[in-house]
Amino acid sequence: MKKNKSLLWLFALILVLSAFLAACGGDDGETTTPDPAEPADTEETDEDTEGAAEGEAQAGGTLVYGLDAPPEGLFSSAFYGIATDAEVIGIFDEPLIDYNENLEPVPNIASWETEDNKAFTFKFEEGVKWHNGEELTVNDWVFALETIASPDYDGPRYTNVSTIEGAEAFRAGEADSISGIEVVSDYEINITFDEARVNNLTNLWAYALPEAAMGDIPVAEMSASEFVITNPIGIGPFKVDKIVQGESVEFSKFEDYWNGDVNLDKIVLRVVDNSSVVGALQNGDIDMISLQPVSGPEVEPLENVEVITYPGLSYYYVGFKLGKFDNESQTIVEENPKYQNKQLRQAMMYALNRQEWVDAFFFGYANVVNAPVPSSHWNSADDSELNTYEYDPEQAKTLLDEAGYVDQDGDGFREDPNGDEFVVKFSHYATGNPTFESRAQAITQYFEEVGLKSELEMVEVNLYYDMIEKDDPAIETFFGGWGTGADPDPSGLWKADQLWNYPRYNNPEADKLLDDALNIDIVGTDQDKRTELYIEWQKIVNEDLPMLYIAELEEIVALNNRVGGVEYDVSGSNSPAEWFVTE
Amino acid sequence: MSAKNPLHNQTPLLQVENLQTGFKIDGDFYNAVEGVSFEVKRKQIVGVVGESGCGKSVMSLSIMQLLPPGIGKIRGGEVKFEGQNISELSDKKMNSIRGKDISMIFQEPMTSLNPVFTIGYQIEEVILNHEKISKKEARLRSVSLLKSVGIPRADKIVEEYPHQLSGGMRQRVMIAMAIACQPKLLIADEPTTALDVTVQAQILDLLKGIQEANDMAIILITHDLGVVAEICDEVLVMYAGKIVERATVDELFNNPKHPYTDLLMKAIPRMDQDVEVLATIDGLVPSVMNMPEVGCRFSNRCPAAMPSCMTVTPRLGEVGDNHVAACLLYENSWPADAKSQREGASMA
Amino acid sequence: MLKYSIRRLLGMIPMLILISIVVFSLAKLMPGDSLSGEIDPNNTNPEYIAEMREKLGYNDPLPVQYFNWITGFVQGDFGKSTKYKRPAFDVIMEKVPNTLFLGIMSLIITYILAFMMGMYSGRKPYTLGDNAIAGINYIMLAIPSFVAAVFAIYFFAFNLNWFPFGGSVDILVETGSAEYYLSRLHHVLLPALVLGAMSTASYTQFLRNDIIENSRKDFVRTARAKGTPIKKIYNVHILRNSIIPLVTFLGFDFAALIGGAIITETIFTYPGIGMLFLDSVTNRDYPTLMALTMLLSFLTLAGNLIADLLYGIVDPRIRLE
Amino acid sequence: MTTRDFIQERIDSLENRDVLLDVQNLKTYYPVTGGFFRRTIGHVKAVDDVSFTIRKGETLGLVGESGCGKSTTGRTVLRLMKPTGGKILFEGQEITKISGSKLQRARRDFQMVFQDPYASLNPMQMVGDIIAEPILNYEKRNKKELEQEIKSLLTRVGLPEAAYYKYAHEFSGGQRQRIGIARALALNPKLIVADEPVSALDVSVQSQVLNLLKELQIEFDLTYLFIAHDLSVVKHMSDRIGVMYLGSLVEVASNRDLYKEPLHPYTQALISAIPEPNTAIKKERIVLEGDVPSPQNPPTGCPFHTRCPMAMEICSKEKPPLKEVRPGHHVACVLY
Repeated sequence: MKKNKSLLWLFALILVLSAFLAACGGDDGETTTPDPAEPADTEETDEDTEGAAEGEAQAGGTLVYGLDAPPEGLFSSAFYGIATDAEVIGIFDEPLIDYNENLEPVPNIASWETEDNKAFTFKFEEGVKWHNGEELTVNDWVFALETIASPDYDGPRYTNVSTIEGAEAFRAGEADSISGIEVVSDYEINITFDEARVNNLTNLWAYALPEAAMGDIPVAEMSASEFVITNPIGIGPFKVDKIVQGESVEFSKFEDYWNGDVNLDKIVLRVVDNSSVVGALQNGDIDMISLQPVSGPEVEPLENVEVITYPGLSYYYVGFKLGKFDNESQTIVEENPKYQNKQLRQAMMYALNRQEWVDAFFFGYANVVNAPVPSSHWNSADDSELNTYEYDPEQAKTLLDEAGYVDQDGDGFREDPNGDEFVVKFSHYATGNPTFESRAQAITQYFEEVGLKSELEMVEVNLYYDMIEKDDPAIETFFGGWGTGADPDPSGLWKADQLWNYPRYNNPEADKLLDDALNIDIVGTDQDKRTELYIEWQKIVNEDLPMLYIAELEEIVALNNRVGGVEYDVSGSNSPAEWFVTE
Repeated sequence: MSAKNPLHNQTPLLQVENLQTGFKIDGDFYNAVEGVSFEVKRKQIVGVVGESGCGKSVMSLSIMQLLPPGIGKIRGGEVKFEGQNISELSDKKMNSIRGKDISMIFQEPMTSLNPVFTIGYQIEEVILNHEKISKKEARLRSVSLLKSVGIPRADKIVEEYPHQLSGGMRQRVMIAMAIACQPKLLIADEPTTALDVTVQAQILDLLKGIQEANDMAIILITHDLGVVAEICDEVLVMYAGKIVERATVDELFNNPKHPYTDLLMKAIPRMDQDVEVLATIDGLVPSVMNMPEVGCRFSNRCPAAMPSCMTVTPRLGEVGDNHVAACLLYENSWPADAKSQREGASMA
Repeated sequence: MLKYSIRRLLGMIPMLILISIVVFSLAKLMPGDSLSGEIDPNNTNPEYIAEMREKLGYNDPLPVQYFNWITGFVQGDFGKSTKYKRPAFDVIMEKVPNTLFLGIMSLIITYILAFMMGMYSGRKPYTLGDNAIAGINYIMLAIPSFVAAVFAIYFFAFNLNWFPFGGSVDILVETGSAEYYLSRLHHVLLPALVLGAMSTASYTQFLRNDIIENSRKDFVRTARAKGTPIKKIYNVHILRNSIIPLVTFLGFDFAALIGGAIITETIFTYPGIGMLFLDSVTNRDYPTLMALTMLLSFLTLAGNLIADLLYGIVDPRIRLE
Repeated sequence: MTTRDFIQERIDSLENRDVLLDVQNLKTYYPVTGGFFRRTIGHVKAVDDVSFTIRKGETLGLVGESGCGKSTTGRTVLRLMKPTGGKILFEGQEITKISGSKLQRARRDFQMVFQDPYASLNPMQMVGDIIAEPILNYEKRNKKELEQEIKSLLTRVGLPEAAYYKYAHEFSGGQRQRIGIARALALNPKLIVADEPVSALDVSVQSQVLNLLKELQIEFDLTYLFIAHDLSVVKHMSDRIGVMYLGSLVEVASNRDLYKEPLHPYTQALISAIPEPNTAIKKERIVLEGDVPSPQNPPTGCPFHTRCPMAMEICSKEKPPLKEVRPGHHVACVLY
């Protein structure tokens, strides 16, 4: 029994130890409250009091910022690949040019002038400091642009500099510098593009890299360097103190921040698994976090947490494979006959009860859309100008009858006009998420209700996009989603010569409208004229339906009531400098 | 008993009186040993013979209280060691007797030693269980014990493990362990059955030598009548949980009385005799769950069985000098009191 | 023993080569290649893609590709993680200490729990206590690990506030201080408990049955005949024998723990090998994935070797010269 | 006719019969692996140069202590194991190297009775099927006829006909051994190798089985190779006895000669070590020292010289051959 007893003791010791540690944890929690001995800078307050906390902004305190997926750890604007890394970067770095709630560029550190949308002059704020104490100059921007344009660059941003005059030559190694960049002074720079475009500015890479710190690192090794992985440097209101790879980042207030006061002392960023988000919010372990729609209904009842939504930039659709893309010639080379009938596609649109579906699977955190331009974009067409395809199964049936899709053998399902069996083969990607299958099934259900026999296939997600991209014949109709950026131009996803035009939609008339909207000779600098062209284009794709537009998502954020000063619009949150916590 | 017996005047070392040991089978207890009584005197070697299932091993385990817990249980009778009833002692008190006053060796010397401890450790354990001496002293003792049981290189062997030794060596180790505390009684349960005949001879010699040197009594349990003839003073023959015959060894071999004993001896092929056809005992031992309540338990196989054998339970009665047997063939020679007891029993 | 170890290690080489061929072939057979990570996704120019394919050696014959990979591998160059843009070796090594710590802690917890319960059950089989332990064990075995993890977080972390709900360390404590190590221990306990509880059932029941079996062995009877107290018989004579088969488990556990940690690590956001593995699968980070698979294969083989060596230590019967 | 006369008559009659089994210089080695690459580094010489003959209807006993190679000899003779060297002639035909269907056909004539009757009977099979199996391996038979035949066989070995439908676990040890004997008899073999057929049985049952084997021998004119460690049993059963020690035959003689006048020091020690159930005999025991050496590393010269009380210098150098020193009495010892 002696041995038994000692084991028992060991176990008891562990229990006691853990209780002790738990108490320690509690102490740690308390240290996050402002130290009363420290003078609080409460006089200077921000007028902006949107956000959860009521009352005046307070200085000091620590805010715990949650992330529901671990960052990859590429904490540099020039190198990151996923949104979670971007969230981290957003806390310690700032763009030179910002976007407003209409996704129009507005000056931040850099302001600009242009005559012709080809040559731009940028002027920088003076006295902006990097976290390492160096001053930000236009040379840091040049350094960033040349890094990205370098042939050794292994990040994904080259398209954002390729339009600068001489970038191609620089990348090819034919030039030592990019000819389109001309440094005027430390605070002034001229950038010339290879041609005039309406979206040259929005496309341009607008983040600097600290040349003083990173200048000696060969570009090929930069993404693995300490300034990306362990010790990133930015110009934002908070600087990175410490990174625990894959789980947390500690930020502290950057005293030399250029743009006014910073309220918080610290921000601690923690990765929280989805399964723990609700509990962590309820317990006050995290103060703010972006939520998955499924968590929304669970978080909303919490008394200490407020749920905020704002428009997002992504939409879901059901696509039809209308053709086959040839990667060599960059053209659509074949037509798939099965879904060429527009009436069939429209009937399928009428068959979908999109509102019901959105409510069921996105808990109301999404809106039905009728065209592929998110409603937050300035060039989005209003529903009044489009066919809204309200749920109407009778209309769907009528259209199918008209198109010749009728039930000829009396099995309850329609045959195609030739009398052959017609089955809607619908594919959806599969991850570990169990709701995907049920939401996909719901869609096939709608089709079956109007007499279209449907089959669902769940495909592993990596394989899925590979099959779609390669026009695998197994994919006939497919569920998909796109997230768009600040640039409202849909060309990359829609023109006939684009790989990512997954439905292989080929309408020269529509393509021309997209080209015209970017053609400075046609639209000049007149945004209204562009809007008109884009609306025209949206009317066409709303009528043609190469994909069935389903919904655009809302972004959902949970905020603890003690947090204030946080604002969101479609471009994301306001500067973390304005955030504060109250007790 | 007769006063002629030279052992008669000694105080018995061990007295087993009407021992009944049960085993649990499917929730019920069945007696594997039924009313066994005998004595072992100091320095005496008592052999217990019988075929498998006759209860001889269960009886020895009962004396040591080593019956499998929860399964085997002493259900009646007494075991007196030096006059003290040890059948009701607590496990803790028994532990101070086991290995010290009474020790035991078993049939399978391979499995009876713990494979993961050294020979030295296992011998020292018994010493340290009973004596307050240092480990170092215990180690020295175990080396000299191993030497005394004829193990060469004893100082090396103490560091070795059981699997490194031959069967005979292991049995010597078991004996060394059993005699470590100079017990007064050694119970040897089939100590040579698993050994080769030349090794068996060595072990029997060793046991005999130790018995003489240490003034130790031995209960030797075996199925081999040859072994019994070789070293025992007195013999008990068991059949179906009961003692059917008891005699000094010469008396038993020269003058077996019970038909079972007689047949047993004739069934063995012998080196010294040429017999074309061996005696056989037909039929089977009644199973412990179907033991007849009355009558002789051997009656269904006995060539000399009489009708009364099925209805009258024979008791041990004197059939010669230092010789008792439980058989109705000899009931006329029984003393009067035993006879009346028998009649009383059969009436009950 | 040294000779044996060397022979076993040498014997692992052909096995590892075989595994490496399988791993390589599987990686090549998987849909798509990892170009998506290596090539600028915004540049779908076919010339550019072709150029990158050439540069990355995807156009070489497969045996050449394999040879390049394996020679690099042998020299410690596991390739560059396509996702993290860093040497896969660095990425893996960054996570190894966490997983090792979690694995060892969970093993310790498994052993403590299993030994306490197994020894009790083995000594008192078919009693109420034994049945209760068996019941608890089978429940632990039956509950999927993600359910157990979520339950543990809500109960121990959110309700009782005993443990943090995730992460491997509190970022606010100073690295290297005593507090830091306490914090790491504090963070690892809950996931280790969840992970450890999974294998506890099999250990407990195995130990229990082995103890019952051993308690019927002849050497137990011998020990009792020597006057050894029953407690000592159970805790020394029987236990020492029952540990022997448990050692075999250890060999499998070595790699199985890392595999089993995938879900636990994810839910506890405990950055380790398991999470990395899952990550590299979903992101087609083949260099990391292949390196990890090789690492796990090696660990399995090494675990078995260690188990075999331990076997020799705990069981004198198979002690090796 | 006294038993003694009976035996003498039997010996005389056997002298004139044909040799059924002739074993010449039989060797059976097991490889031993070791070293860095697990190469074969030596051999266990389980059977090392053993020669003997058995005449038709005769019983040759093989006796020796565990590990002496007696069972391996039995198995090799039945070609259950491959001999390493030497010759086995069965009815004059060499069966040393045959294999496949040839061996299969030859096996019909020799059967084995095992030590552990329970382990050698399939617990899932009915006794009738167990016995029928060897027959059906060789010939197609009418089911009814076969059943009748097996039932009479069962009766012959002392089991009720109803045993046909039962399973092995329903029988006692002695009855199981009877089943094993019935199975061996089913093919009407010429030679039966009985490997420790009674060592797992109690004395009273043992005598039944031994008696049965003797009766069957006469009835079916069987030839036995009877292997056992118990010299009394072997002596009872055999016409001639071979004594084995460490893979070698050290003495072969008729059972009476062997007991009356054992020549080899090992045989002498073996016989003297047997405890007699007779208190009248007080034997002068020869107690051998030490253990049998490992067959993997046998001593040079005479295998017994390490324990032999009469060992001389020459014994450690040369292995004495088995030679006939008296009529019918062979011994391998330099003393003769």
